[in-house]
Amino acid sequence: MSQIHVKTIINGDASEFLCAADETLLDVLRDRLDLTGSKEGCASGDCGACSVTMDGRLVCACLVLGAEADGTEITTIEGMATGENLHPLQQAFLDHAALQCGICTPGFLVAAKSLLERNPDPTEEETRYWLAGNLCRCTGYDKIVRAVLDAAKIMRETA
Amino acid sequence: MKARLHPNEGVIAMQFQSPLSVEDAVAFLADDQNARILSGGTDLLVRLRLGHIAPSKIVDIKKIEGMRSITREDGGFRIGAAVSGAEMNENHDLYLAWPGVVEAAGLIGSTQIQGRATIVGNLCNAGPAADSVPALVAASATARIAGPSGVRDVLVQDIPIAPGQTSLKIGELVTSIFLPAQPVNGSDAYLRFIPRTEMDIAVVGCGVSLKLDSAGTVVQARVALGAVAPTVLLVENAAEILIGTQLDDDALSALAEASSSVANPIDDKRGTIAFRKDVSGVLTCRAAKIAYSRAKGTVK
Amino acid sequence: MVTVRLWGSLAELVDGKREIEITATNLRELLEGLGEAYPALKPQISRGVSVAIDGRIYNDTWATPINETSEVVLLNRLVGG
Amino acid sequence: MPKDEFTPRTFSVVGTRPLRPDGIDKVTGRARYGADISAPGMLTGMVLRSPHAHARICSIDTSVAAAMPGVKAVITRADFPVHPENNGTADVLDNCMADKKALYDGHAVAAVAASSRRAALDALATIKVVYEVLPHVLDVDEAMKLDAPILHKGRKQEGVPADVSDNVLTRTEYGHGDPEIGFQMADLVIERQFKTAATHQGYIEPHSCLATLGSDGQGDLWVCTQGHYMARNTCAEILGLDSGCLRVTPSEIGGGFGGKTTVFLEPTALLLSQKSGRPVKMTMTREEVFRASGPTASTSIDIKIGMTKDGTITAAKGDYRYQNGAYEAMNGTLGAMTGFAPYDLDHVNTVGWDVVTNRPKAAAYRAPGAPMAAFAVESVIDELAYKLGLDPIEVRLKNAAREGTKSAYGPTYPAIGLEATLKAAKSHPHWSAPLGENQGRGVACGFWFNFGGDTCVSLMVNPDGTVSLSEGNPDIGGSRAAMSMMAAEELGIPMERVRTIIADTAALGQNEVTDGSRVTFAVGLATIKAARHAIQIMVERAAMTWGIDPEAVEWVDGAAQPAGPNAGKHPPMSLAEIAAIASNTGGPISGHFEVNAEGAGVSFGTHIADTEVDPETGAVKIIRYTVFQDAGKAVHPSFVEGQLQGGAVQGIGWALNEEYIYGKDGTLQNAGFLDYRIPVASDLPMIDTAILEIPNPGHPYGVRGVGETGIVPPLAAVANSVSRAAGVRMTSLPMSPPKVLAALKKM
Repeated sequence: MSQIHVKTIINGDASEFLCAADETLLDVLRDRLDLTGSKEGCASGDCGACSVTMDGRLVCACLVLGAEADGTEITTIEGMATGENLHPLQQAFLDHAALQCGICTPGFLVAAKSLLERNPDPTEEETRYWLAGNLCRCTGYDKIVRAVLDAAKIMRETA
Repeated sequence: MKARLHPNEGVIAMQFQSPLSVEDAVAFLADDQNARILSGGTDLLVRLRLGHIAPSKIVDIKKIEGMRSITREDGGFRIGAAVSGAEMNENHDLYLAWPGVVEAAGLIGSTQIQGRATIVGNLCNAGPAADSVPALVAASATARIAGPSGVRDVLVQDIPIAPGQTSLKIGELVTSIFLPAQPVNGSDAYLRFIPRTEMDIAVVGCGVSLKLDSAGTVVQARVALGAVAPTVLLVENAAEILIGTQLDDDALSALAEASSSVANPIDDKRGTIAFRKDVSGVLTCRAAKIAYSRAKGTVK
Repeated sequence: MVTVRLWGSLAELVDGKREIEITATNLRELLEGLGEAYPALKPQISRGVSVAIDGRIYNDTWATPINETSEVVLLNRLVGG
Repeated sequence: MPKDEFTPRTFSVVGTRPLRPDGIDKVTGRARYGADISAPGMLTGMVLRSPHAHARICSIDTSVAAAMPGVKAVITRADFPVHPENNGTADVLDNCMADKKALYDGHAVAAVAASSRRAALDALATIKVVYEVLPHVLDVDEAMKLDAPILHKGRKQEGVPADVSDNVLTRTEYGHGDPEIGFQMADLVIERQFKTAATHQGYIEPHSCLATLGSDGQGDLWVCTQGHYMARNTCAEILGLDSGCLRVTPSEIGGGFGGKTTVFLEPTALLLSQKSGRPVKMTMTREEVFRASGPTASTSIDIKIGMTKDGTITAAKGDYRYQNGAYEAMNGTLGAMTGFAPYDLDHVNTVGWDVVTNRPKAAAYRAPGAPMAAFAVESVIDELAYKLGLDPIEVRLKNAAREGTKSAYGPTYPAIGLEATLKAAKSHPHWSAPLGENQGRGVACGFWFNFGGDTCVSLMVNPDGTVSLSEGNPDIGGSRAAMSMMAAEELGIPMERVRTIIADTAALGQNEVTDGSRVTFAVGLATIKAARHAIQIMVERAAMTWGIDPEAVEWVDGAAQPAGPNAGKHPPMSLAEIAAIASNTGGPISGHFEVNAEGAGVSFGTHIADTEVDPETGAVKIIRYTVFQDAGKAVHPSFVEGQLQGGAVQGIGWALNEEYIYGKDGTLQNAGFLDYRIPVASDLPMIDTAILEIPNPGHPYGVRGVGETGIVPPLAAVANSVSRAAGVRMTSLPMSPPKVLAALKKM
């Protein structure tokens, strides 16, 4: 069984691995690189719990093959805080109690960060449509949207 | 679960190739009917994981020169087979010329799916409810096919022939989609019906492209429906109904009637026959009105 | 003596009586007394019941006091989700 | 037993909104859920599932699979060592691994453990099962007919009439008075039939566990569950183990809502581990979660209510027919008990039926059985109010149950909060806000019992004056924060100095599952008592150092201080000071409390929903939504709001788009999040909440459980809103666009 040698940069660190052709990037992150922050909720791109960015583009890690990641730059939830300083979105989710069970939280945080990088001042509707691919069953989305809008304001003020 | 057993070595491991040229891609595909083309992967990987397909080889076309570019050509646009919906939505000129096609591409899945999914993948997956296909057909788009016997251009509506089946032969792949120049005083629109506001497969989809004269009267019209037949459906008499009108109520009710009657849907987990036929008419009129107001906006 | 109210379908097992008398000063004596006085109720009691005493629901605590004037109502064993 | 009576008081920590102490792990991706850990030598376990809805299993040949490279263990039902006497556990085992018959599409029939997922999948593909396909039944009314295909023989309980099939396991009747008399007194009587589809809890984390079991019966299980003590006891009974030898550690849990209050994979994973001699990880795919975990019942309900012109309900009758999948459950009984619970009725009769069908074994789903019953009852009350030209909230206020009301299910209510929620709703700006075209407003009430159950808490005072609190109930919605707050309130120290963890089954006594909205109530009660126990010890230690009688020492603001005439002048000793000399004054200090908590209060809610219906397509959009619910005392208001918002949105999904869709062949057609449509962020407005605090007499702080009531009113609130917006009464859920458009066209 010949495996594929892949070279990437994950959360700023060089990362090399071998993977089978049918192994997804999510399988690689979780089972080979111990980055279990990205979660598998469906393995069909319908829940967003495995959201990562690849070369700056928000994607589902379960719908990307490990082999496709060769030569790309990946960021996951584990790369969102810098040292002990939480990203404003991470702090806002805590401040607003925007999580209960928390299984969807990593996906929401990565997706919201990607939104604010493109649109620093989103409306509530723009935020809800951008995050429509991230399913949450505990919160009813109210506090999540409030947290993202609040973090956006803080980031605009401190930018 | 299909498991392809090798006589003595257990399951054959799937291969992964990422060719740098169309010729190499064609070569990889030509000798293996179990090979699958990978562009965005948002359909292919779902079916792979569910075990509905067990390809011998995946051919990733994203490293082939030109596959990821949008270029101007004869006043229109040539969109590479690996251009994602998100990239199409970020191309302002493309949106100005063909807002309907760009909208359709932008409706495929969530933001995360938009980052990968391509209109060529959407077309070649040959799903009856594919969002981009009705808009492309209304826009008279063509697909460039490369294969062992060279390159040819085909109307988009001739690609899907049955659910999950295309007219492509072994070793052939679509390398790009060509959108003709948007005629002066012309525009288009795409609408779909889904039960939620996001994340659903279209229950009905409708693409409309119109060209007006300087007085705002329709001179050209194409209407295509999705999810109401095994493949995309052209509403043949739409032109006849709309040409010469300014989308007055009579024209619109005739259009709705034509659209509902040509629709040939099934009952499934997403909608009933009656519902799809009713909503085909409703959506066609709504899309026609948007296309008309956009086209009117461009009248010089 | 304590008056125990049975739910409709349980009453059908004791020839339609919706209220029956039992000598009991706590939950244990009540449950055991019911089974002895009305054997037809034994299957349901062994499957488990909840007992409302003066509006508050008890399941297991044998020592729960019941006095003469308490309102005692038998209920299906309650489960949550 | 002294009552834990509520005594009115003010609070310093309880009622505030501190940050959740376990939050940082969750926002950084460090939190460990069921599938997030692995072990050296670990194998992957996969299950072979029946493709038939109903079939006799004639033979299973696993020989090819067993010989394949990488396959370390293969099991079928024959490998399970024990047949449990307890009916409930026997059903759980049969559901984990079919015996003679496969009872639904997705029912487990075999399992393998192999070195990789790929190897396990390939091995499954070689297992040959010979089935004798039998006729199947999916609909509750069909399953009750005498000629229906029968799943089990001899499971009919006493009181079930002979004119219904053996699929009908229980019939339960509640009520008082004589409705026939009541109907004569009514000016208007409305009788309607309602149908609701089966729905799923929809937790985003699929079931997952990592099991290690030695040949000596010593085992470890890491699992996402709502009750690791339940998992331990059930697995031990199924595998014939001593439960004390099986230690179960709860992972963080990615949502449950009642769906993780039982076991699906765990006994199989443990047995595969024992047979292979290696740890085995099993994780369900999303498709398996839908086909073979525990959705809720689908229902067929008839409601008849009589009302006078001035809005008084004179009589109410309900027949609640629920199918609970292939095994026994009591959703129908609970529906029958809760449907009319909000109302003060002279003449009421309700019958609940629980029926089996060829569908997965129903598990609880947040106030199990109640949302469907409320949909039916609140719809008829809304229609009566509409036709009599009465305000729907006034009608509910006129008939609302209060303290002293004889409830529809029997007991007389103590102090309850329904009236308060209705009055709050009536005076809220939402109720009088203007509505646009094609828009409608619906209101509905809901009720749920709460309960206590076995609960253990240990509270350790560490030498540095910090406190470690161990509880035994998995925390989904922030209960660890609530426990730290209640402990801090009692001990008089800052909440940050109390860390609460969920201990494994070796560290505490038996704990009831996290369900029934019991945790903040029962574990909170135990936390308060454990803290008071620790305080008693610290008071004795302080008295000892001062050489005075402990009776002359009291605990104020986190310190022991002398009190009373002959106590003498001693500066107060803080918790930290007492902790620092603990080893000098007798040894480590900890407080414990173990109880079977009883006397949980009930929780009522009222919801208002505004919707807009597109008359040309039947699409429904939620425009505005407000929840009013009685929490007794909101320990952490943000998390109480979260329960109300989460319950409301699950209810909205249930009302609009969620349903189990089966094909003619009895197989599930939409086993994935693409076509099992739970609400997404762009479907919804903000969900406004109003928390009311009518103290529960049975809790020191007046706390009531709030976790479940939130899902009870929304099915009806949305249905009443859509019915008024569309001008046609919708009696079947979900109100998907095809159904709404068809109803509009029929007008």
